[in-house]
Amino acid sequence: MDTLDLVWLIPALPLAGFVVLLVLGRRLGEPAAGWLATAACSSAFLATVVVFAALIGEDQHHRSHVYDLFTWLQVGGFDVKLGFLADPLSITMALFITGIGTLIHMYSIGYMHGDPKFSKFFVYLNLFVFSMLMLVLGSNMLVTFLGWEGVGACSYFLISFWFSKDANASAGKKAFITNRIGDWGFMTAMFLTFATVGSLDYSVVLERAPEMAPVTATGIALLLFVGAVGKSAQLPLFVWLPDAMAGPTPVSALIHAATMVTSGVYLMTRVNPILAQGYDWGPDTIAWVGVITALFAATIAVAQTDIKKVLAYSTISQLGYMFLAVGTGAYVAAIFHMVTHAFFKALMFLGSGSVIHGMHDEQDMRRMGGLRKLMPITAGTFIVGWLAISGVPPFSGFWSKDEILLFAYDRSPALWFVGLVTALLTAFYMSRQVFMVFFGEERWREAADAEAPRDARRPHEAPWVMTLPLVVLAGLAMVGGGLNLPFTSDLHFLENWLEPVIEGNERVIDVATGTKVGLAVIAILAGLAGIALAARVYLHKKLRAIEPEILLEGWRFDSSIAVFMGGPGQRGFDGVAAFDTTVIDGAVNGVAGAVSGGGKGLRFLQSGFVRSYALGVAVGVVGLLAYFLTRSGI
Amino acid sequence: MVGFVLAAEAGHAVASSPLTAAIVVPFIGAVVVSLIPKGRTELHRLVALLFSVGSGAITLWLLAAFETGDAGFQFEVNRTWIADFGISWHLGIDGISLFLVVLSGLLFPLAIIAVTPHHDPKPYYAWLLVLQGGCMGVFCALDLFLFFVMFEIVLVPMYFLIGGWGYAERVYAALKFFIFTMLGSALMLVGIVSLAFLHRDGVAADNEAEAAVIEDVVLQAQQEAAATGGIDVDTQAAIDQDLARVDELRNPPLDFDLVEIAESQHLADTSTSSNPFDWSAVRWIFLAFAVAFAVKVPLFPLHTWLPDAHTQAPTAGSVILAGVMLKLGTYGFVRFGLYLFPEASVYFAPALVTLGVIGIIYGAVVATMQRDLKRLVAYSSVAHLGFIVLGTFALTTQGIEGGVMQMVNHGISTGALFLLVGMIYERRHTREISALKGLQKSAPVMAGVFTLVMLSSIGLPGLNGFAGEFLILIGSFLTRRWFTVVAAVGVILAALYLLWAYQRVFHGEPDEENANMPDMTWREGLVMAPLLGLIVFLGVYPKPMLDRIEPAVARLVSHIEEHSDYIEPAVATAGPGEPADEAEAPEEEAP
Amino acid sequence: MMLAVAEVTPAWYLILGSILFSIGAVGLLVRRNPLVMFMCVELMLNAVTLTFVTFSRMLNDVDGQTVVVFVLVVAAAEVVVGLGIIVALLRKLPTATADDINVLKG
Amino acid sequence: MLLTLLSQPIDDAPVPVASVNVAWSAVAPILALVGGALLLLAADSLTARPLRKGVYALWTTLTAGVAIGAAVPLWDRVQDVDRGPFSTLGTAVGVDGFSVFATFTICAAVILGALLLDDWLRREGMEGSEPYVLMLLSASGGLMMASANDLIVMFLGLEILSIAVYVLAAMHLRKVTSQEAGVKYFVLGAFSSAFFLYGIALTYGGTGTTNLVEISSFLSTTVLADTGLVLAGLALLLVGFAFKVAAVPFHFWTPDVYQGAPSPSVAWMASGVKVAGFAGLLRVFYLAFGTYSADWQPIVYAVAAITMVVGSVLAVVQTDVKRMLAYSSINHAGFVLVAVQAASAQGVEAALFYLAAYTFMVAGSFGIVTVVGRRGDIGHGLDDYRGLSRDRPVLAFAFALFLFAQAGVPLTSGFFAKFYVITAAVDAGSTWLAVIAMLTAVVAAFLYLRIIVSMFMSVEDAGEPRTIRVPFAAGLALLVCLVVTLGAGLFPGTLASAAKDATPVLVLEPVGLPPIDPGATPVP
Repeated sequence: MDTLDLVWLIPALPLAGFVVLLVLGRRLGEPAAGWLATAACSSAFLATVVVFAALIGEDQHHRSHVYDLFTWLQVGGFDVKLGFLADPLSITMALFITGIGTLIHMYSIGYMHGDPKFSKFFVYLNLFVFSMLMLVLGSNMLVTFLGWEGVGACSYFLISFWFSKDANASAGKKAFITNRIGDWGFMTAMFLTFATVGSLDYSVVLERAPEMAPVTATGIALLLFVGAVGKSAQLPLFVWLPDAMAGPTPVSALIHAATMVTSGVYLMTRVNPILAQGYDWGPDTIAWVGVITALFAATIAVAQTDIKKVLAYSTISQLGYMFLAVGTGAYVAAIFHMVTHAFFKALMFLGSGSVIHGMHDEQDMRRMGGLRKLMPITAGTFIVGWLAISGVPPFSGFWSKDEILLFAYDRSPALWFVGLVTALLTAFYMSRQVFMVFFGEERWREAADAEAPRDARRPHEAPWVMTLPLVVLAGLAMVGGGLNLPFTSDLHFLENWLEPVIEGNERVIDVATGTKVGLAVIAILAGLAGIALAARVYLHKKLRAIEPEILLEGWRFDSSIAVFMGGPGQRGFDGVAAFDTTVIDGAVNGVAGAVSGGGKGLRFLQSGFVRSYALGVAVGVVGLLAYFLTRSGI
Repeated sequence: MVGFVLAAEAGHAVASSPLTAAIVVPFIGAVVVSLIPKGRTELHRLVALLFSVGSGAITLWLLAAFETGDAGFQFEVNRTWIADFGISWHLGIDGISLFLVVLSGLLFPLAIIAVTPHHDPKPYYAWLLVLQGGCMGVFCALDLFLFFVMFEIVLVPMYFLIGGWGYAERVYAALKFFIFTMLGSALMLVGIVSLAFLHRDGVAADNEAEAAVIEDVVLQAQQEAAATGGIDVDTQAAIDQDLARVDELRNPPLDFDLVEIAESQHLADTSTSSNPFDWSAVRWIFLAFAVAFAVKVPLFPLHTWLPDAHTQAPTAGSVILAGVMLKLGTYGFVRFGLYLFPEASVYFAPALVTLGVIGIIYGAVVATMQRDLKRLVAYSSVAHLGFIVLGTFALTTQGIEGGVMQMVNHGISTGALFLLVGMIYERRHTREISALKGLQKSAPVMAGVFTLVMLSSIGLPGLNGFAGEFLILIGSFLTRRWFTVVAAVGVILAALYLLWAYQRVFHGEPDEENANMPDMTWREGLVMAPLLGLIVFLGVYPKPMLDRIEPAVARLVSHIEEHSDYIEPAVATAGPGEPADEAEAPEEEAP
Repeated sequence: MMLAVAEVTPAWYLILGSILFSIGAVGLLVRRNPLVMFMCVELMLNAVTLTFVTFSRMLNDVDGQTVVVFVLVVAAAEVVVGLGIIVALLRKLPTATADDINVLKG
Repeated sequence: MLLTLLSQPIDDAPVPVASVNVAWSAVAPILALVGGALLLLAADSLTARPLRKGVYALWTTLTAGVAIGAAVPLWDRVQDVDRGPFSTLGTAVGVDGFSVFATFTICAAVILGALLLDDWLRREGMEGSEPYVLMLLSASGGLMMASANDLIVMFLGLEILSIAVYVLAAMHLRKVTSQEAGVKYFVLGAFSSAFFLYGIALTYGGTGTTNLVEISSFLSTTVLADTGLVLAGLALLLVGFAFKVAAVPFHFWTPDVYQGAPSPSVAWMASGVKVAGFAGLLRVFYLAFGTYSADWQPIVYAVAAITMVVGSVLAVVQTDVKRMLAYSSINHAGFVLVAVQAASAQGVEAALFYLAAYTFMVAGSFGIVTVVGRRGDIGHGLDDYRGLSRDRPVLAFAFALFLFAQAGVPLTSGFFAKFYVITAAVDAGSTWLAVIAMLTAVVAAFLYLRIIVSMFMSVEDAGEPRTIRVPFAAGLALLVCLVVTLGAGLFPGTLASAAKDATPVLVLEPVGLPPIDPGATPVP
């Protein structure tokens, strides 16, 4: 029995947790249910570690192991197993999903304290982890799709977790449907793949990718990208993510920052051979969509006032970076950034969560400020995250972002420049957030005093179950860059590790070391510039803040879609419905009416006058005679 | 006297075959129920359940005893019914019909347990049992005449169920349902008869050679006789015998046996003219059949009876209507379309696929706009069955098999949906979506169940709905690329209308009469349990089901290939194959 | 001369018969009085008997003439029953014409 | 044509007189009916007080039973390979499967009609022998038509049948509508039979005979230079039959008469009379003029189509149940005509099956109407059936079954009848007529469903429950109809093969027969 076969255990454990909680959840109650879920997730983490170890044990080029559980769908030539693929990429994903997952589970125990649906929350959470693991560990596109839709459903449940508020319910629905649009691409991609290579197993598909016609390859790649755009909230399908903040903050951290939204990046990395086989404009499209999304979201983040909305847009923007990386063939960089981003973004979401928690569910940054004294741990860890995302060395964010910009530059300076501007903006709006929340005068006081006695409303630090994860994540965010240091090739741990998955398709860049350093420096300067600017505006109030409405409303992108759907869209639908009742149903009833109408029309012949009846007979006689006599030729 | 004959016949038939039993038992049950004196409600219910479950148990036994690898018909029974017309009580099931039979065997008892009629339980249960027998009969019949009888007889009980126990607009709905469907099948009867004659002539043509030979022999014999002068008795006898043989060769008897006609295929298309409407008789006959089935399915634009019938029917009626009776159409398309008319099916496939795809989008769009929860579910059926038609006439193994599977899935999930809507109606006495709000708070369990069923209907992977839908799509993509791409949009729309409805009904803050709506009772839970179990099981592990369906479907596809110019696109196994390109060829033939 | 032309062939009888028949038929259509209408029917029957006789003469076949007897009997029977019915009605509506009896219609 | 006649001189030739020999057994059923009728009449008029209740009906039933009993050996004989069909009374009467089958059906109709009459007459206070006598006599006329081998016999049968039925229609003396029905039926009937008679005359002129046997042999042997006379005769013969079977445009009397006439009489009209009419039609057209089928088939095709359409479409807009059923009977007549126009043995079989099945359906339907109707033979409106399922569920169910049978719903005799007809039509190549037929069947179904709706689905807006008494005799009749309708629906094989054996045949040379006893030596 190969230890790698244990891979099936990784998703199985959260699933077991899900089932148990579904049945016993209510009885277990708080906090037992939470701890059980956490246990399930952490055990999955351990299982992953075991597999990871086993995988390292393998020789570099045999680090890919498929374990089929059973045949799922098998019809004629179409054969899909419910199988798992353990290779560097999937295990990397599994590691940080289960790892961060565990932390967030733990955090949630504190955060969801006192919620009537406490246990239900963990039911969903475990189900999500399971689905997410299916997504990354699936040995074929269909199992990935199973997870893909599963996480979608879970995010739907969790976003509309507090369903009695209509806004939350709508947000959940919006997320699911928008994702579905992407899934259409994913499904179509699968059809095309099957029609082309006759299988959906990654082993076969990626094997045969080089034999595909470029047009087909591009088609598949872009269709998959449509799916990724939906899941990873890129232009134009990003609209659901900001609303998704309606869910409990741990959910935002786990699903809408660390894991689910990155699955698009994972997918594109997974199928990198297909991208490579396609025309060049395929990846370029991806890169440009990514970088434009990054810039676009960053600009919006600048004006947000909701502490979570800022992070949401920043997530979108960072995801844009990852797609920029994918598009420029920097797969390692993409994964690298994904991981580091998972660290610091999860960290900041949880931090914001603890702030909201401490502020008694206040999310408006304008009512915060100076919180660092009241919640030091939160503040401290949050600041680490801030520096990381702002690309300040040596924090993790710097390394990954720098590598992406490097590849972008090599592909085209234009890409690089947009990315750079985005970096500057990122630093700016994150600093803005930090200053508004943790520094400056304590704007929360007047609000608090107005409402309630001092102590009751006084912001307070979160319990240890919440702070511990913060600390751990802060640590990771700090050193995460160590995964892949650019200095010498043997420090490229991640790159070497991922080698077998992306070999040959990773872009080889020839940029002089000098240039590299130069670019790095420029990036750092941009980051610092952003911070400095923010400091002048929000800390020292030297400059007036520029926060135009249109940015606050996200370029009115979302609202205009809503307007369209509510207006022409709905009218169109109504039109069809009306067509059904009037035209089609009308036609049916019309026929019926015609028949009875004909009947009424004929009634006058039945006049009741015997002589007219006789006339009828006579007419009949004449008719028959006429017919027969014509037959006889007279 | 006839009564005795009937009883004797029934007894013998039941004893002779499980299929006959599965069909006849409910009918007997109906008689028994109607003999129980009025007023003994519980007894009626019990007896009805007994017989319904009895028949259901038989179907389960069939499932167990079914020979998995066997592509042919099993449990066959073939007894002459009306000798002069070559009509026989010919039953048999293969992988295609097996699960539909089982589905009927499952849904009817559930419907009886789940719902108690508000008045006149006696006729209610009697009609329900008649309906069960009829549905079983349709899926088992292998004789065209018998099939038509069953196909038609189910209208009566359903008509009474809708008209007698339905809601406000029930009479209109019942009339519309009956007339609409009868209109559809009226032409099919003519089609069936013409088909029988076509087949007879074909057989005669086949026999002609043999007849001619015998005739020559006779002629020679007579000449010799003439030469020798005088015919001795036994030569004469021999000659007479031969002549008789010639006669029966030239005028073979009528025959309505499905397998006979379908396998011998004396229906070759002879139309060569360029005029698109100058079709051979076979194509016209196929159209006659197709109309009947299209009405039942229902296929756009023949669907308008469905929303009314579904909405006005009592819960059990809707469940059966959606769960079983709509399948009469799709099943008919597979068994009496593809199998009986391979050539015509291939010829008309583009048209039917188009209608199917229109139905998918159209049904979804209209469903989105409904204000009545039941009506919404009804229109969703239009969309779902569009998928089945698409898969069926994609003519690929995956497509057809997915279609067959989806028939069962739709039966389960839509049946469950109607049950749930019925439960809500029982509590709130309204189906108006606008009148419902925040039910998830007052009835969390029901909400959970509804969610699962909804997700299965949306086609979430891991639930039964997805398995069938995906097979259909991936199968139809091989031959009908662009149709499939459009059809896949239906998947988005499904999420749209169902989630929206769910939000409006279950989410939000409930107002007072919604706030204290009681949650599911144990009995209701018990009814839902098997359905939920199947939803998950078939989604995760459909293999046992697919294994049983596969041989029959494979055989069907090769049957089509054998009798038409259609060739199933080979699934690519190596290299940059673009199979879909040549597979699209049939699409050009569109009339 | 003219007389020679005027030799009476069976056809004359046939034509006469058809004319009488037509008169009867038209009469039934145009007259309102039930009794008169009924008499028209009788006229038609008698026209037919004439035709029969003529044919039997032409064909040298006695059957045609035997028919006449039957027809007469039938006509008599019809008279009895018909008068009975009509009278019964007239007793209810004394001044009724055929056009007054149209309760049943549509 | 006239010219040829003009040139024909008149000469006196000796007229051959055929020696008539009679096989009494052949006409036994007719004699039985007539005798029974006369005896009943005599008994009733000789006894001072009216006979005890039920005796009339019983007697009538017995008489019809005797007629059937007399017909059974005939059936055996004509089915016997060695002996087979024959004709007697100088080939004036033909006995073949066809005539015997018709005899059975008509006598059955008599029994049903009698059973329905019994209580109805008492309810209307008209107890007496006359209706029964009339029914028996008209039945005897029907039998004559069914077995006539001579147009004159056919005419006599037609008249005997009709005249009696006129009276049956006008029988309800207190009801002016009944009178009206009688007058209309009588005037129009007499009118059309005059045409019929003229048709006979022309045929006689054209073929030189009124004997069907000789007509067919004449037509098949001689090629007429000028078919005008024959075809004109054919046309007028068709008029006579079309009137009796209520084919458009000779149908106008039907709705009025059916609505006005006493319900039991209507039951008889719709069943027995129709059967007789079609029997005559088939005999004349299929046997005598079979060789001219190319000439009459198209017009029958057209008439059938129009009849079905008019019948169904006009039925939909009615509100009086009797009137609805009247129009539906027109639609059914159309269906039988579809079988007739097939001009094939299968067509005849189909027609016979349809007629047999229809007899029981329609007798049953009007039986229900009789029972549900109130004193004074009123209360036949659609609304009067509201809530019948609540007041008399079994009655309502029975009516529903008869109606579904007429609609052609499977597992009832009506379905197989339609199927049989469709088969015949398609085999004869008139597929489109079959399609029309089925479509009109659907339209007609709407009307049956309307009745069912008011019986089953408008209980709440029905008035307070009313008690409907189902008298024993009527109940018995309904039961019989129910059993036959269902039985022939579930197992149509028996009736179908009987119809198959009942194809009419012509036997040219008359035979005198020894009284039939089983095991008698075949006649050379």
